[in-house]
Formats: sequence, C-alpha cells, structure tokens
Amino acid sequence: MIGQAQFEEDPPRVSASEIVDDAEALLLDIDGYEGPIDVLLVMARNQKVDLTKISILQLARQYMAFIDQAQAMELELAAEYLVMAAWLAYLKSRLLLPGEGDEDEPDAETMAEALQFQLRRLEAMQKAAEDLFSLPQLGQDIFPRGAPEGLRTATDTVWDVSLYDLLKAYGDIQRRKDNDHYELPQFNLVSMEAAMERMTRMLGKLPRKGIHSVWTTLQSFMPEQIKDRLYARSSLASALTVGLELAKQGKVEIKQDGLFRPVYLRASYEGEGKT
Amino acid sequence: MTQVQTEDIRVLEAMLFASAEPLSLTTIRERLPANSDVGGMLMALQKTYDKRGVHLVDMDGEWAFRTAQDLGEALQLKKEVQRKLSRAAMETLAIIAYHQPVTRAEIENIRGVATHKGTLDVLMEAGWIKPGRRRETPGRPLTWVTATAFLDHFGLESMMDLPGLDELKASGLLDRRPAIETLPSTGELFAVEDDDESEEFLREEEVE
Amino acid sequence: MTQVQTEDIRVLEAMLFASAEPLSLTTIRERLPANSDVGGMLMALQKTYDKRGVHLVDMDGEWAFRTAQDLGEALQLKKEVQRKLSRAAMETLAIIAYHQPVTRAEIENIRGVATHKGTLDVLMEAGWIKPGRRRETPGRPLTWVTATAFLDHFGLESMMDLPGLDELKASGLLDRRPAIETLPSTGELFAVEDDDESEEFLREEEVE
Repeated sequence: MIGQAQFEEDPPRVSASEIVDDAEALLLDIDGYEGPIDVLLVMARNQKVDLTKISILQLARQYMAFIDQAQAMELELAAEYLVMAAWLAYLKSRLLLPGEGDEDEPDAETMAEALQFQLRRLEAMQKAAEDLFSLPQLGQDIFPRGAPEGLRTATDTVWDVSLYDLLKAYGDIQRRKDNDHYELPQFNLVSMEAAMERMTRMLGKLPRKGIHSVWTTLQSFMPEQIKDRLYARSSLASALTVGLELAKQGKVEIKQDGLFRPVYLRASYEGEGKT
Repeated sequence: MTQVQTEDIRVLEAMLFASAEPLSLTTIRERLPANSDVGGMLMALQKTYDKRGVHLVDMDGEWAFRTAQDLGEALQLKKEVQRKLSRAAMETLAIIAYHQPVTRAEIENIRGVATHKGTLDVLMEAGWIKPGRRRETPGRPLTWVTATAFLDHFGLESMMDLPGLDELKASGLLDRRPAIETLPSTGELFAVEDDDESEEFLREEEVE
Repeated sequence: MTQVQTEDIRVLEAMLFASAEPLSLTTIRERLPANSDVGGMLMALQKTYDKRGVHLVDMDGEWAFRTAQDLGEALQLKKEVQRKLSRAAMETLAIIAYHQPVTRAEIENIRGVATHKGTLDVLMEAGWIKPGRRRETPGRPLTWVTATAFLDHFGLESMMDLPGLDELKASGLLDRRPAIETLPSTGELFAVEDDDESEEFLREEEVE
C-alpha cells in the first residue's frame, strides 16, 4: 500500500542537475535496458528506498528528464518509452492537481499503485531469473549418463499378404502368358459405311419444305428395336458422325436447342440446283 | 519383494541408465510386463539410490538418473559450454516458469516491452518451454508453459520447487493481469501476432 | 567403511556414471583425494552393482558402468510393422509355390522378367522360401522351395491344399477377359441381360 505522504510534493531529494546527470548516464546504457519499466526500476533503485516507499512523483520527474535528454540527444527510443512518458505525465498531473479530471478516469492513487505493482512484479521476476540461474544446472553441476547406450527398438515385420494375393499373382502370370496369343473377339458394331448408306437413303425419303426437308431427330435415323447396348451406342455414334460429315458437305443442316437436347437434322437441297 | 519384481526392477534400472533423456511412465510401461507396478518400482529404485552418488530423479512424471546435486564441484568433469542467454530470455523464462500458463501478451505486459521473436525461439530450442493450451479469451491466444527439460536442467522435481515460489505467491506478485499499459495498442496488436506465431508453430508440427 | 570413504565412493560412482569414456585408474586417482584406495573402492562399487541391472565393468583397467548384458533382450522394445509385398516378390513366391523346386532361371522364364536378388532375399527373410537341392543339370543351379512359415502364413495344412490350376480357372482368377471389358466405364455396355434394361438405355438416349 502506498501512503498518502508519497503523493505530496516531496522536497527534492536530488537536485535538478543530478536528475539530468542521472538521465544522461542511463541513456548512455540504453541498450542495456529491457524497456521503460526496467529503466524506471533502475531509477527507483537509485532512490535507495524500498519499492513500496518509492516516491512516484520523483520517479515520474526523473523519467521525463530521461526522455527530454534522449530527445535532446536525438536518440530514437522505442514507442513503448514514449507511451510510458505520456502515461507518467498524466499521472504527474493527477498527483499534482488532485480532484481535476473525469470521474471515470482512474484516480492518482490507483495509477500510482499500478505502477508500483508493475515495478515490484518486474523486480520479482528479475530476481527469480537470477535465482533460477544460480541453481545447479545440468551440464554444469548435475550430469546425465555420459555414455548412454540408448533404448533400442526391434521391429518385427508383419507381412500384409493374403492367400488371395498369392493366387491372384499366379493368375496374373498365367494370364500374361496367355495374352501372347490372344484373339480379339468379334463385336457387333454399326460401321460408318452402313450408317452413311442408311442415313442417305432415309434423308431422301423425308417430306420436303422448299429447299429443305422437315427437321427430324437424329434418333429417328437409327434402326429400331435395338437390344444390344453396344450396338445401340455405336449406331448413335455413327449416325452423328455421318450427320456431321454430311453437314460439312452441305447436304444437311444440324441444330440442337441446348445441351443434352435432341439433335435435329434436315436435308438441304440448296446446292442441288447449281450442280 | 518377489523374484519377478526384482528382475523387473533390474530391467527398469538398466532402462533408465541406458537412456540419455528422462523417460515417461508410458515409455517405461511399454518395456515392462503388463500390469507391472511401475510407480512402486520407481519409488523403490529411487530409495535405493537415495544416498548414492547418482540419484533417480522424478521430474513431474518423467524419470532419469542424474549425478547427485551436491557433487558438482567434486566431480571435476568437463562442463558443457553454455550459450549465454540474453537478459530478455532469462527474464522471459522466469516469467513463464512462475506465471505459467502465460500468453505472450501477458509476458510483454509484465516486462513492459515487446518480445523479440528470437526470445521464445531460443527458449523453445533449448527445450525449456513449449506451447500450452490456448486461452479461452477473445483471439484464443496461445499460452506458454515449461517443458520437462526445464526441470531437468535446473534439477527441479516439479514446478513447486521453484526458488521463492511461496513468497511470490503470498506477495501477490504472480498476478498476470496488466497493471499499466505501456505497450502501444497492446491488446489487438499482440493478440494478432500471437496467432500468427502459433499458426506457424502448428505448421511446423504438421511437417514433422 | 569410513564416512570419508563412503563420500569418496559417491564421487567415484557419479564420476563413472557421467563420464563419456571408460576411466583409467590414473584418471580416477587424479580426481579423488590423495592416497585414496581407488582399487578397493572400485571393487566395493562393483560388488554393490553385482546383481543389479547395471554393472560396473573393468575393461582392461578402464572402468565404466554398462547395462547388464543379460538384459539386452528385455530392454528392446518390440514393435510390429505392417508391410506389403512388392508385385515382383508376390509373383516370385507364387511361382515357387506352384513350381517348386524351381531355379531362378526358371522363375525368370515364367515371369518373363529378370529377378532382382533382393526379391528372393525378402522372401527368404520372411521365412517363406528356402534353397532346395541343386538341380543335376549343367551348372548345378540352386532350386527354391517353400518353407514351413509359408504354410503358416497362408493358413494351409499342406502344399496339397494350394488350389490347382483348374480350380483357379473356375474361380475366375485365370479368366481371359478382353481388355475392352476391363475398362470400368464401358462395362455396363455389355451387361444387357433383359429387355427392360435396354429400353431404359434407349430412353436415356432419347433424352439426350
């Protein structure tokens, strides 16, 4: 807890010139500090009193002098140093002019306590680090086994192979041998020639409208009652190919309203008059 | 003690001697008959070595033989060349040890300064710290905790043995809450960075 | 044993434990108080560890702790690893099973490709094949036959249980299916079994 006494304007224990010297000395070693709290901690230690009895106001003054000095020396300080300066300037004003400011704002005492806690906590952690590293350490005072044999792991291989795999492998060999004299089976397919012959014949029979025949679905050009799927598919493929070939020759026109819509053909007699 | 158990203790002893690293109970159990009273055997073995030059050390559930702490001087062994830790790294380690689990933002708040990326890396590389659970607060920041190698290095049996822990607890100085905000826009800025870092860490994990 | 000696033995024990190299009597003497009975202490320490899982071993005047030799087996962790056999090994094994005793040249002849040395090694290591008699032909080539583990692994009572060629054919394993049939996307084209199905097919076509 911080007594009321510390918030009052203490008679300066150190002169202004001493503060500036102190700030300069601190700045010369700026790389040796770990941030603004660390700098404040060093300043607080220089007051040579218990942290719980530290004069926050004097600390704030010293810190401001430190920042002023840094700016005079055109040193670039990290942002957190400036944030701390702003915070301390605010705290200082609250300490000097109590009662002013918002009700919502934390009062000076709370702020001073927070700073004091922050300093004490960091000091505690710095001491903890020291204590930690003065413990006996592995490789310095405590030693592990110098020649560890290590723990070995023996791996047992379990083969993931079934009788089926074995028989299948044998089957594969036999099949490969048989494939040396393999004959292709006969497939019942609609040849391009047959499709061309059929389509030409059917186009000629379509009713005429002017220089064209009526539109007719591609499906209509295929033989009816096909039972064999392969035959059906090859028939469709051949019919479409023949249709495209005839269109290229200008003998038919092809249209389709959209994707997956029926394909229509009609015979075109435009060229006939000329030939 | 039964004949069987004596034999198992021999195996346990040899196992711990042969390993350079502390062994977890799981690792030990794998190599002993099922249903062995591993805990009981470890205690028995520890007692056997109690007054010897070599001790069986329990580090929070991981066990290893180590030379007795009081013999450091007498041994006159070649000491390992230690990498000198920066003050920042030492302080950060102390904060993680005493305040764990602790987020990077909290460490920065306690120290009042931003943490260099290298600081946590160095500590993690030494095997002294590891990421803990994410804090269930906005941004789900990663926390840091000490690892077994930390106890091993400083000859501690558990975190309870940290020097001055009780006094620190009693004085209330192990409060992690930010006292004053000395870091520019601490909250968001560092929460975001924390996330990046942990994601990076997870990526590394996946690669492994 | 005097108090002093007990303390020296502790140091000796820790020293031997922590040293990376076996220690000679000279080295040990340098690190212990002058006039210590190093020999006596070593003997005492060796006796202490006599029946333990760790022994103090005298290696030609150099001393070191070593895990007891009889525990080698017990210390090893056995892990099972599942492995698949390569196609080449699979086929080679099948040929040896069906054609044994069979020479390597014959195996290659049947498979139509050269056999890597490693292939037979893998099969021999698995315990499935072993060398049989030499064939009494020019060059006296070695033959290969199946070993006991082969029957075990594949759950066969005897080699007579291996399905014959006829049975393989009957089970479809030797089917001579044309290549076009094995293309999965065209398979359905051949599956015309009833009229309904083909009509459906045509309806689908009409939709197109």
